[in-house]
Amino acid sequence: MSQQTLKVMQSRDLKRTTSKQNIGHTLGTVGIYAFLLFMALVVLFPFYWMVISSLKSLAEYRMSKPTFWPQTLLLSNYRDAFTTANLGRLFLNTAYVGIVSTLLSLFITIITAFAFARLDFKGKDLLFAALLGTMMIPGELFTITNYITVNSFGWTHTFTALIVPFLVSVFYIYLLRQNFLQIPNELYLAAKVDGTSDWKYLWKVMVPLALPTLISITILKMMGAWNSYIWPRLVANDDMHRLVTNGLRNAFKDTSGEVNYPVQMAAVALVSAPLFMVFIFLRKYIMAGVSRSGIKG
Amino acid sequence: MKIVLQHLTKIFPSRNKKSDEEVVAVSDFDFEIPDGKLIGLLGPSGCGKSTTLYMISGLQKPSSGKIFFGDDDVTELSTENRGIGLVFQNYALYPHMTVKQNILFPLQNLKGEDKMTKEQMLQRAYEAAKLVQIEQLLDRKPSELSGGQQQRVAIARALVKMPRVLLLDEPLSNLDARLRLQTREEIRRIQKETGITTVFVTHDQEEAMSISDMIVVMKAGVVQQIGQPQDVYDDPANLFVAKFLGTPPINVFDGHVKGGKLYVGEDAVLEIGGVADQEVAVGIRPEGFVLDDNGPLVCKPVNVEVMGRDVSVVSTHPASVNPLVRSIINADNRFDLGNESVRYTIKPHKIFIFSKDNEERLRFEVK
Amino acid sequence: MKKLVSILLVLVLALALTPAMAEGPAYDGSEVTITFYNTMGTNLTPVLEKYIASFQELYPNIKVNYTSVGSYDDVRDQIATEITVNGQPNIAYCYPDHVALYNLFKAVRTLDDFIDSTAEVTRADGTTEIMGLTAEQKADFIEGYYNEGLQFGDGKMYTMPFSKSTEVLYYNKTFFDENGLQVPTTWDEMDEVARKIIEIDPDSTPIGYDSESNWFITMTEQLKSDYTVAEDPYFLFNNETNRDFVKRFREWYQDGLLITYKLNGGYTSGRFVADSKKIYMTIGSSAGASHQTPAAKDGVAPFEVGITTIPQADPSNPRVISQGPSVCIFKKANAQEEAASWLFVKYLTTSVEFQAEFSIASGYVPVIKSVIDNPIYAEHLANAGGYGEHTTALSAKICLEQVDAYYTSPAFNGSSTARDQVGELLAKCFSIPDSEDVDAKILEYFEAAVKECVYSR
Amino acid sequence: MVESKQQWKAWLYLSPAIALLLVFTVWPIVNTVRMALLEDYSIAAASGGDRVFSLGIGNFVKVAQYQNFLTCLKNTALLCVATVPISTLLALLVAVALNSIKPLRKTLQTIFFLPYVTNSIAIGMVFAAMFNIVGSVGTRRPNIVTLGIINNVIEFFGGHYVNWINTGSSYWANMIVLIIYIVWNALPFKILILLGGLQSINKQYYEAAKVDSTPRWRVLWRITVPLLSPMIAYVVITGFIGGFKEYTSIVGIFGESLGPAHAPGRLNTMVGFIYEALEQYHQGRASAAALILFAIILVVTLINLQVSKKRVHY
Repeated sequence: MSQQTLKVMQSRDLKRTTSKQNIGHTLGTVGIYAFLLFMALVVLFPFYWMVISSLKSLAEYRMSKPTFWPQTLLLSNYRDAFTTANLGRLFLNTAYVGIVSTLLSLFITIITAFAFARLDFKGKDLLFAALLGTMMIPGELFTITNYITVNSFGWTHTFTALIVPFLVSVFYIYLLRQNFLQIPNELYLAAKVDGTSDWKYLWKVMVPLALPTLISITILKMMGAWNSYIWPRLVANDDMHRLVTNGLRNAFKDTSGEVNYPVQMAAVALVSAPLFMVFIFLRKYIMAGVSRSGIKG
Repeated sequence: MKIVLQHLTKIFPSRNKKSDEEVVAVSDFDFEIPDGKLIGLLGPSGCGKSTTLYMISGLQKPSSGKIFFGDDDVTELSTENRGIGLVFQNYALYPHMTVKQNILFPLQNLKGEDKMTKEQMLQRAYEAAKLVQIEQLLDRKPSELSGGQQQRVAIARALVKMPRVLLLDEPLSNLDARLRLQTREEIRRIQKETGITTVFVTHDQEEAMSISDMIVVMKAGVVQQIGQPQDVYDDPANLFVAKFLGTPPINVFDGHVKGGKLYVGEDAVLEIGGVADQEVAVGIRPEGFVLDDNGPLVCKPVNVEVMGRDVSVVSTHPASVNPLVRSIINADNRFDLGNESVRYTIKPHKIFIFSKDNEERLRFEVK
Repeated sequence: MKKLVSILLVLVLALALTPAMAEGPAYDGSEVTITFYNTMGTNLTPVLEKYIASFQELYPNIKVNYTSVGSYDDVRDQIATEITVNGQPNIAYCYPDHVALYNLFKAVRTLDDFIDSTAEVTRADGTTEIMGLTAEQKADFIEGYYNEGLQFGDGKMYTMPFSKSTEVLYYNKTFFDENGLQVPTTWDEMDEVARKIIEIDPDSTPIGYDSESNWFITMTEQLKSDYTVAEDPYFLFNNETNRDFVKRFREWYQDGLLITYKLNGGYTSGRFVADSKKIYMTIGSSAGASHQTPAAKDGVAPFEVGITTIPQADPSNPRVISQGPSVCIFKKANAQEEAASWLFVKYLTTSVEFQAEFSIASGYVPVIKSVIDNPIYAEHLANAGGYGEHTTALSAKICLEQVDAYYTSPAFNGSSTARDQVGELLAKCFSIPDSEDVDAKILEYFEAAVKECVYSR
Repeated sequence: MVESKQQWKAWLYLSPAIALLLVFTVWPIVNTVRMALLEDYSIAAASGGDRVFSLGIGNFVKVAQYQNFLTCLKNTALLCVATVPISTLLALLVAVALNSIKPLRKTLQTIFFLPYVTNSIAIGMVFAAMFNIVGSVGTRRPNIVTLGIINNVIEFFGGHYVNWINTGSSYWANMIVLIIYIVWNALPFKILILLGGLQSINKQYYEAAKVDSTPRWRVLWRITVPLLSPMIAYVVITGFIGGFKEYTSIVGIFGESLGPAHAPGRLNTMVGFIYEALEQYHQGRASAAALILFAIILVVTLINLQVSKKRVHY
């Protein structure tokens, strides 16, 4: 550092700098909060809309000028939602499919991502590129072929048909692979020295370290079970296996056969509530993250 | 457990796909590490010392050559089965596990007859922790530890399964100066206590010299010299080794041998025999200078650094390869900076000459 | 003995003649399970369940399952997929366009041989019925609805009407009465009334029309101009008559007399029942009467709803669209399933009680005339009025008054595209601004629409 | 790197995924190619029995001949190019901001999770309520019932209302609304991913930056973004793939007519075309269009991967 700069730094009025710094910091913080609150509002609006819609009467819902606060709070929508649709059964079915498919899917995603992130084998890059390639074809095109396949396996009207075809998600494999790649190589080497097999290293080290990502995947996968519509309707639209969205779409109709959205929204809010609780609970795991300071440098 | 390296060679394929150039990381390393010794692998970064260590650990497979632990050929044995301990440069502690879990981890992986009960494991883990004096930290996460503490945890983890061989990869590089001093003593102590054959890699010659039973100096994949630290220091095989060992470093001058005399620049410093007339590089250890008003080597003083017991005189010399010449003299010698010049005689065993062609040592007789 | 011989002879003859008469298989009492896809919500399924139960009292060996499959389009997509593995249901709600699609798969069972069958089947209670329709039953169907099953180009019967609706004109009766306005019966009268309304209430848009597609197709029927035919060249709607009426109604839109669903950006019913920016006349489905009825405020309805038939081009040749689900029966390897399905369809479509109850619950109208004499239904209709829940009955009543006016248009591969296209076309032409060459633009849009239809085939 | 000769081990790990993919992804793709190459293929006609389809590229020709084919391509590309950077940037800013605050942090995090439990129908409905003008605009005698919230806000600040999505609206107004909608839809997922990624960045880097008195924005660009680059690469690449498959959002705003009433089909995309073809049971045509789309996405993704290889720091 030249003499000149040293002098400049020394001659700074630290007191003034402190107050300036405080102002700058406060402004920055205010800016950050303003931005976050605005974005929160933007993101929250549909949720708000879902809730208030669930409290409107059908007539109010159909009004030309949308109301931002229901003219009359119609709690009876919730009662109707609960009594008309067989919500308990729908919920259990969905929870079963959601949980089983999430667990299996996590397992497959983990071992596949591990192979791509950590193991060396011939044609790895090519295979990975091919995998990415499969994401690029619109899935709607697969529906009929897969339907025929599932049918030939005799899986129609089973939970299997709802779970198995969607166990592999290239989307999630790719996500987890990215995460695995960020785990320092030394940990793997250390585990080797410590006499660990690849398998054990995967479950004892990589999986705990990738927990935030795995929880993100869990959330997305669970929500998938909650929102899926076309495929479940096709393969298992019977009372024993029907999932929430299908059940709700069918249940609430007005006389002319149109969907009674307010009641449907109430039902959606009802079945989403437990899911929301689970997410709130998982949130801290995503946010906690795992500090990487076991690794220096 | 002695470790034998036979013609160990490691060649990495070129990273650049377009060129076929290969990188020879380690070339024909032949060495027997005696049982129970502490060996320092020394060299600048990229010299192949870490690669050698990794080959001993099994994390990298040699391109050719063999490795023996005792009489067993372990070349093809995978890391998990070699029974070694390795301390990584950045410690590689599992960030999601507590100190205790980290230390227990290798024990939990033992198989067959080595398998231990939970109590045994805890006992062993506690002993290992005690050995490195971290027994009060067992329930912390690595992120809650200081660098030195993390380092000890890493050593404890490496030691806990009583490895046949302990390998340390730049174990001190992430520590501050005081801790480094303290820790290297600790490593020495632990090694002596356990008697485990230990190989450690460092680029810091002082570190290597201070605790090793033997050092191996490497450059660009080729072993330059092997020996006890003092022997290597006193009798370097080539200019590289001479330059690499010693603080302050050796002073190198352009010189020549002519008619039985060794010239440093134009100053004839020594009468020698056994070397033909030729241009040479002359290395003089800083402690090889003796103040002498009639000495043959004439330098221009620049600065005097008082180091307590010793005094370091910084001067210039027209033939010096580096800008400054540094000598260390006893503090009893009063030296006045006001002088135009400073004159030295040289201790003959502190002066080395090297061929200009290949930088190999040229041995001479003092006449 | 002689008697016996002659009976035997008749029987043998009858048996020998059966194939020649192409009678459908008779149900022989064997155990079968049939499935019925529909779109019924939970307001309707109890009615269906009740009549499934009573049907099964007659035929205990026929097990009827039903599945509620989302919307009409969902039913179509579901079945079209299932057909590929022969997994289609036995019976399904259908619109003519859907049947046209199933016909590509050759999957729909034609009903003529069942309808004409005179084979007797015995019910559990010991009574008998013939497989087919009796002459009375046949005659009881509202003709326009019944003929919908015949519009697939080959004169064969593919569907049975199940539950129907049409378009009606809802008007603000209070407003009309207060201002002494005449309810229009023709488009010319509507033009006149609308211009009067806009002078009375300049803030209003007098006319609303919910379905652009229906309007276009109905106009071609009323004007007897070409729309589509079930054979090459299929799409005939680009003609001068059609372009002319589109141009005329464009004027209405530009003058602020008219709004449609697409152009309005929302349900026209929302404005019909609103307090400001009102619509005074709106044409929509007869099944949607509840949406066209304003909610009472403090126990007082803001206005009385009037319902009447839609305006006509030629009052002597009234034409209104026939909407609402029909049912079709799918081919199955087991002929007994087909026979049982037919029996069930026949049961639902000819049962006065079912038709009455279902119509009251759904707001649709029954497909057989005799329902009107059913005491429950008669009571329902007697309740017809312009306020609150009574409007549903009123609209049903209006529907039933125009049973002769129903038309259906041909269904074929591409007919659903044509329907979508003409709807879009109408809105597109209406919104051509005055600054452009209106005639040229209309022609251009018509041509593009035909091109799109041809491409879709 | 450990050089493992145990290739079979890798394949063992991969086997469940590969087996399932072969059945439920690869086979349908093969079938797609087959259908695309059979002239005028339709599942309906095929299962009807007697039709035999000859091999050929007629389906591709037919796709290219579609009068609005170029419109579909243009819309698809435009939406992709516009929405991916915007949504990624916004998500990044939100994630970073969320990571940098203390009070309200938990509450805000929870709020950013709510979209996951919001039904998709609700999201569509909100948009209609926000941008939709009810009534007639642009006629001789306009009669507006409501301008929608956004326009109300614009007028509140003294601006002139914009016809966003209704009859007479301009293409660019439509596009802006679509972009906002798509970005909005994509945000929660991206925030989640990036927030997760941020957790794995060592706090020391930030401390170091603070010591060096690095301004916030430079910390963002020089430290956060590079360290987060694997996750950013992920959201960008998957964002592009998703963007090319955009369709449902257009239906969500404009309905099945895929455009304002005066210009239906104006906002159609490649996948919209595929949907239409499927609906009309032209599986051959739909397959051909899907393969064309596939080729386009493949090229873009390869470019993306190439770029990210240079830019991504693991």
